[in-house]
Amino acid sequence: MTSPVGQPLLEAAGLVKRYGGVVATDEVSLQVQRGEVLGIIGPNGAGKSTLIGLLGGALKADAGTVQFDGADVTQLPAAERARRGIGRTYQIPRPFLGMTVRENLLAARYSLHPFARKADALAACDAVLARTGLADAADLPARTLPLLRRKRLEVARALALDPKLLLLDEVGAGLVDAEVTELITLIRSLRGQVQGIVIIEHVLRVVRECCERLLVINFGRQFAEGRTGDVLASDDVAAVYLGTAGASGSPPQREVAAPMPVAAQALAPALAPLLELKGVHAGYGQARVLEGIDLAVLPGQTVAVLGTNGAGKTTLAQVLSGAIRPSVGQILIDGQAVTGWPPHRIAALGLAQCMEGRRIFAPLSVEENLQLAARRVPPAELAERLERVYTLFPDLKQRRRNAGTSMSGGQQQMLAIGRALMARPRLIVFDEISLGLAPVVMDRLYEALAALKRAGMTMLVVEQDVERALNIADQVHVMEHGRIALSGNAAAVRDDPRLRHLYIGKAD
Amino acid sequence: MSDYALELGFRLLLLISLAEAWNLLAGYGGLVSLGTASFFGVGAYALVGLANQLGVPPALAVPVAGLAAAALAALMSRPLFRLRGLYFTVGTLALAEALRLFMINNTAFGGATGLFLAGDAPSLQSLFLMALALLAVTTLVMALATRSRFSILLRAVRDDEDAAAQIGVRAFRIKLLALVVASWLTGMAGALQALKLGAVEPYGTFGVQWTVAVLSIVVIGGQGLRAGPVLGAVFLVALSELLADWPALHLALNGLILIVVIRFAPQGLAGLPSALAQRRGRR
Amino acid sequence: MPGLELVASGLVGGLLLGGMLALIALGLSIALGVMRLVNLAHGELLVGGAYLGYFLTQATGIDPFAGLGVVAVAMAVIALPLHRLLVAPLAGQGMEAPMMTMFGVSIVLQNLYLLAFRADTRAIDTPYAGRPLQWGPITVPLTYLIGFVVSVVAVAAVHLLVSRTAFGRDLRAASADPVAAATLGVDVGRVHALTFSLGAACAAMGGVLVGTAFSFTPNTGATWLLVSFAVVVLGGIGNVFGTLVAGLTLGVLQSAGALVLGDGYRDLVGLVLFLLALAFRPQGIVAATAR
Amino acid sequence: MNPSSAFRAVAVAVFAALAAPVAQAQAADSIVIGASLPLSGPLAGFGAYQKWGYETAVNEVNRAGGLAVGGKKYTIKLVLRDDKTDPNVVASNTETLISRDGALAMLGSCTPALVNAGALVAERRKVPLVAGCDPLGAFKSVRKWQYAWAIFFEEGDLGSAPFRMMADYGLQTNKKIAVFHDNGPDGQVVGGQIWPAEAKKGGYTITTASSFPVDTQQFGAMIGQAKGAGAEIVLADAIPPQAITMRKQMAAAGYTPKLLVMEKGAEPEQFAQALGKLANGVLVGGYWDPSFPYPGAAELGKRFEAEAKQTQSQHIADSFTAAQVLFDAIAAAGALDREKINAAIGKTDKSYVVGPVKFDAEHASRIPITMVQWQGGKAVVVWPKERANGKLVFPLPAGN
Repeated sequence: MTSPVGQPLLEAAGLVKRYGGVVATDEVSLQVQRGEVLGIIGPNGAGKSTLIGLLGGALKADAGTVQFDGADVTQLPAAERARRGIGRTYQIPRPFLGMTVRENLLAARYSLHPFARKADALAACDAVLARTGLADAADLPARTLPLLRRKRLEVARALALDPKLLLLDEVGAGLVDAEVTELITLIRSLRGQVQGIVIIEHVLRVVRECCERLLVINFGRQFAEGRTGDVLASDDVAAVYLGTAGASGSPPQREVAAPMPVAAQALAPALAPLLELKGVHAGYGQARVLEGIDLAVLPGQTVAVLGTNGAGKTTLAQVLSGAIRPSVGQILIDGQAVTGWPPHRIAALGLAQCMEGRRIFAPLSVEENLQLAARRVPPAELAERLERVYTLFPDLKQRRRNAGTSMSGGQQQMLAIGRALMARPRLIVFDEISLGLAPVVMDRLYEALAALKRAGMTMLVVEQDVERALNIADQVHVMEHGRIALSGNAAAVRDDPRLRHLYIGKAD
Repeated sequence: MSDYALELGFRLLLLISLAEAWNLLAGYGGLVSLGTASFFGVGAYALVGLANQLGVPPALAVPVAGLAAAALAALMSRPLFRLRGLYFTVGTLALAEALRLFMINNTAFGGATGLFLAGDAPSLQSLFLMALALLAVTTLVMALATRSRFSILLRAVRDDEDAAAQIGVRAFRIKLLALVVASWLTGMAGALQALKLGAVEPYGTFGVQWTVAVLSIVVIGGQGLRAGPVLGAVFLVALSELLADWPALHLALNGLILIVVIRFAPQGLAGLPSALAQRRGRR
Repeated sequence: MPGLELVASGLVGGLLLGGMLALIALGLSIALGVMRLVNLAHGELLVGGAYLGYFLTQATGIDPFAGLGVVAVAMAVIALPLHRLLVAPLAGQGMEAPMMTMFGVSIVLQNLYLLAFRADTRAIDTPYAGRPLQWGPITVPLTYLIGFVVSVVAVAAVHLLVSRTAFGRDLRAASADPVAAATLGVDVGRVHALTFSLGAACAAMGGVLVGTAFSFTPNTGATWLLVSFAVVVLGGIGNVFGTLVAGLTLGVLQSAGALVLGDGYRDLVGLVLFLLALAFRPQGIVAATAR
Repeated sequence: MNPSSAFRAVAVAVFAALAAPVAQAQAADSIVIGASLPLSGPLAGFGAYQKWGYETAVNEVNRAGGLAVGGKKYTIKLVLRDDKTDPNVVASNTETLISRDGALAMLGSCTPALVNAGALVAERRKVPLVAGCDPLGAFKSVRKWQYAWAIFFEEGDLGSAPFRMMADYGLQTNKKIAVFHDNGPDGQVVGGQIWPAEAKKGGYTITTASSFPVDTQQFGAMIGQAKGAGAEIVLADAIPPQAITMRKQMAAAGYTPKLLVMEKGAEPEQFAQALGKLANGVLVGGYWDPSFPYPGAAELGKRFEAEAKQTQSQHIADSFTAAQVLFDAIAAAGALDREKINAAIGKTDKSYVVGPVKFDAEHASRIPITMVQWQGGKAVVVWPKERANGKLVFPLPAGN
């Protein structure tokens, strides 16, 4: 596409950011020409989000300069950069929870034009809401929006600034293909009014279909840069980022070293379900999320729960953990009703959780995070369990003394899984463990799950990524709007047209 | 109206205004402050100064004295706003305490003896009317602050300061404005009280009891609810009046009732009707 | 300008006092860090400890410092139902409600003390209450030194408890992310209850120190509460080790201020320094990494 | 129902409830006397003594069939309110007592801050108020009083007493003085102005003078300085908690002056109880003792100790007297007329439990000062000679 001559819209030179000893961003330089869409890719923990922070002004660079629209903005705080036209979204959405969706946008308008006519401001906001597909939610409190819509709100809020430059941080993460397509159309349509866009993305389709140029970051350093096609084609890029299997559909099932220990009786599948839900309704305050869920997990079985964002998968997981009390219905473990029990008592029954968003304890070291989950266990046994987890995830052993949150996203996810195992549970609930991870990392995690399955562990896998879930599950439930829309064994569900209808096309 | 009613009315109006000002900071700005006493005290001292040194008439002296408190707020804003959440709360408490100790030790403002209003204090009648005016101003300010576009910016900062900055909100200025306005109101309340007492001294005007009164009012009345401060103030004044006739138990009962109300009316008195309605709904 | 002897004694005295401040503030700090509870009744718990110590020594005639353990345990036991009845039910209702409840508690306690023991000023009497400790140019009250040792030991013990034991692990996890901790099997309610009574026990021990080194009345609590706040914030909320450092620092700084400006400015100096420290080091002088 | 209407309902109800008493105030043949007292808070100790003093005076009158005013007998109804040691509350209490309970006249609270706060209200409402427990200097400094009256000692007398005593007994010291005083109103006057002035007159040198707020608990620095300067005379003015701590820390610093005066703080018995041996030899200015040759003095002391089961304090005398003065004035006025009563108070000239009472042009009546010394847990009057009931211990015993 034709980019007008003159100096670039954004030019960053030699950006450096250190956290204590760790160098998160190391001598990164980049340019965004007017009318250009630049993609930034790289494995988790490569320092992509840090870079966005440096460009948006949320973080102060230790060295380097940022030129925007012909002016040096290196010293300017976030607010001032925003006023000059840099709009930024957060990877984990941060809407103003106490305000309505429209007010979220109005905040941007009014901060920019305090004395604009109210009618104009409202008009501008509603226009943005319309094109981001939030028009119907304009007057809802942001608190009530599910994750997907919050991500949209992020984009909408940034657009309300009518920025010259838009920084999009993982807006595609966790979307199903249908939604990804929408997103791509949205981003493309933005080119008209935004002079430049920087996209950080794992969903390769977005990158491939939106960006002219790509910048690859690894360990905070510039690894490669060039036209999208060339970069994606290059083998060393594939090596660091995609892994060998990432691009092609389903990951292979490589044999992993140590088979996991499992509470004995789980090995011989009995008929009595280990976990059973009967007509469970639940929600937050007034918002109903689960509308009558029936589901059973037999010992040794692996059950997958699929569904688009906002279908209620995570709420289901929280109900199982006891974090949310069902308003109606029953939860039974070994036929015993545990409805309304506090979380720690449910955990004591051998139901472990690998929570969405990892929930690693920052004040605790990696090892302490693991030890925490093993309740009242004699030292010898504790050491043995630790060893088992370390053999499954050697990365953790190296970093056992580090703070849990100091590791990369993938490693933190490993820690979360390991932590669930430490309880020597009879059933583990895996909630969205692949969310926002690079394909290579996902592969490793799912290999670990596969190993567990072979060892006879009972698992309930709540997943976004259909392929991976179908590959591992015996029994599959697909949720839609708080109900189970479709159930059956993996094979049956895979071929079921209704699934196709839910997820158009395959994950890339 | 009997003098007694006027006396009670004055106290009510004063406390309501204080609670509203606090609510502006905490409810809409997310700035939970324990520093009410410091701005109240500065207002009180400023009034005495204005009246004694410059002979400013009360009606004018009160708003001007309020400005002194506002100035203090502006002065302290830099260090205070570096603090977030709990740290801000404790910081404001420390500020109030530091000011009190300063006023006690510094003889320039009469030390612990304090200062006395030269002229006679105005009649209870006119004091009441002034308090009424103060409440009117407060209500007006609150209406502006809660319905205007300013409130949108303020709430944005409250909900997520960083995210607000990312969309161009100059958080510092917004918070500053809120703090200054709230302090102005608080300062005027202090000035009125000084006018009524005809005397100011550190323990009485900079004492933590004012901060505590405001907090109790808001918690008892119900936070973030329009009618909250009013109900809370009425409750508190009524309580202290009705219990005052058993001086021995007075405070202990006061504390006990405080505990009970907080325990069984979590949304405060103003939230009680809806809370009950909900409970009925559940059955 | 005061002479060397005076300065030395002043600063050493301040250091020793600082140690006691650390213990006095510790309870407030952990309650704040772990359960986000602004315990406005902290001062009254402290005074309660002082009364316990007072009557214990009166009744048994044993040395107050020997009785510390008894007082601590007693207060810990008293605190448990207090938490169960008043604090626990308010979980998840924001900061103000529990804070005001504890304020209510402080009023009630103050007046109960008043009704039970009258407004009299009391001090826990020990044969060595007035004995000076000579060491070269330095003269400090013996009680200061004992108090200092006791405090440092107590704070160190709590530090180990938090950083080395399983309970400490649960405690830190619960303070970082209660929901996740519960899901992993931590009984958060129990952790909070124990934290609260641990804090109360520390306050009570501090009270005995205050009662021995100084004096107390039913209303003494407020003064110590405010000092404690300064220490807590300087040390970083919920940071045990930091609390100790902050206590020592504040103690020395206060004495320094007192030497230059006079005792009247002791507390003022402390608070002003504290405000400055806040302004430039919002997370406390000791980085939160030490937690 | 919507919040605002809910509020109105509550408000109306409350005002109804509160307004009720106004009606029945000032019932037929009883006189309402109001008093705001520090029954809780830092000064609760004083409040308790005053409460007893006021109530005893009232009971005496009522037991005698009431107060005869203009040939008619009235029973006296004393309405007390707790002011939490907060001047703001004193003011509103006074306002309420006058307007709601229809108090004919008021009795004062304790300490300048509280008494003055109430007096200013009484002044505005033109209601006579008689107070003890407010040092006259501080009382006079507020304004030219019209309706407020004070019966207490003069800071000047208190301040000069130690010097006069030293002169009378010719005590041998190096004439070096250290002054510690709190910066409360009376502390400022006594420690900040009078002592320095008196020292100058008597040819003493003040080596160190330090002031502190009433909530400090550490005096290391000032004690160190005094010791360093070798002052043999220590004059301190502090409230009991501080005086006790200060005495401990002096001993702990190995500092034993020859003469130690601790105004305010050393006065109540708790001082001696808390300090044990350390209290011995500590001097404090006093203005009353049951042993004094005034009508009813001995009885009052005994009565208190019998009823309150604790040792008497001189505060029972001035509060008791304040009440009696007021009642006599009401009787003398011959009508329940505040102006007349106020005038009658001004004419008071009679000897009461606390000594002769006669108000000067500034509405103040002086009580002479004596020096009291703690000896083996007993407060002994050691000066002036003609009043002394024991011998002065000099120099100050080491204590440990």
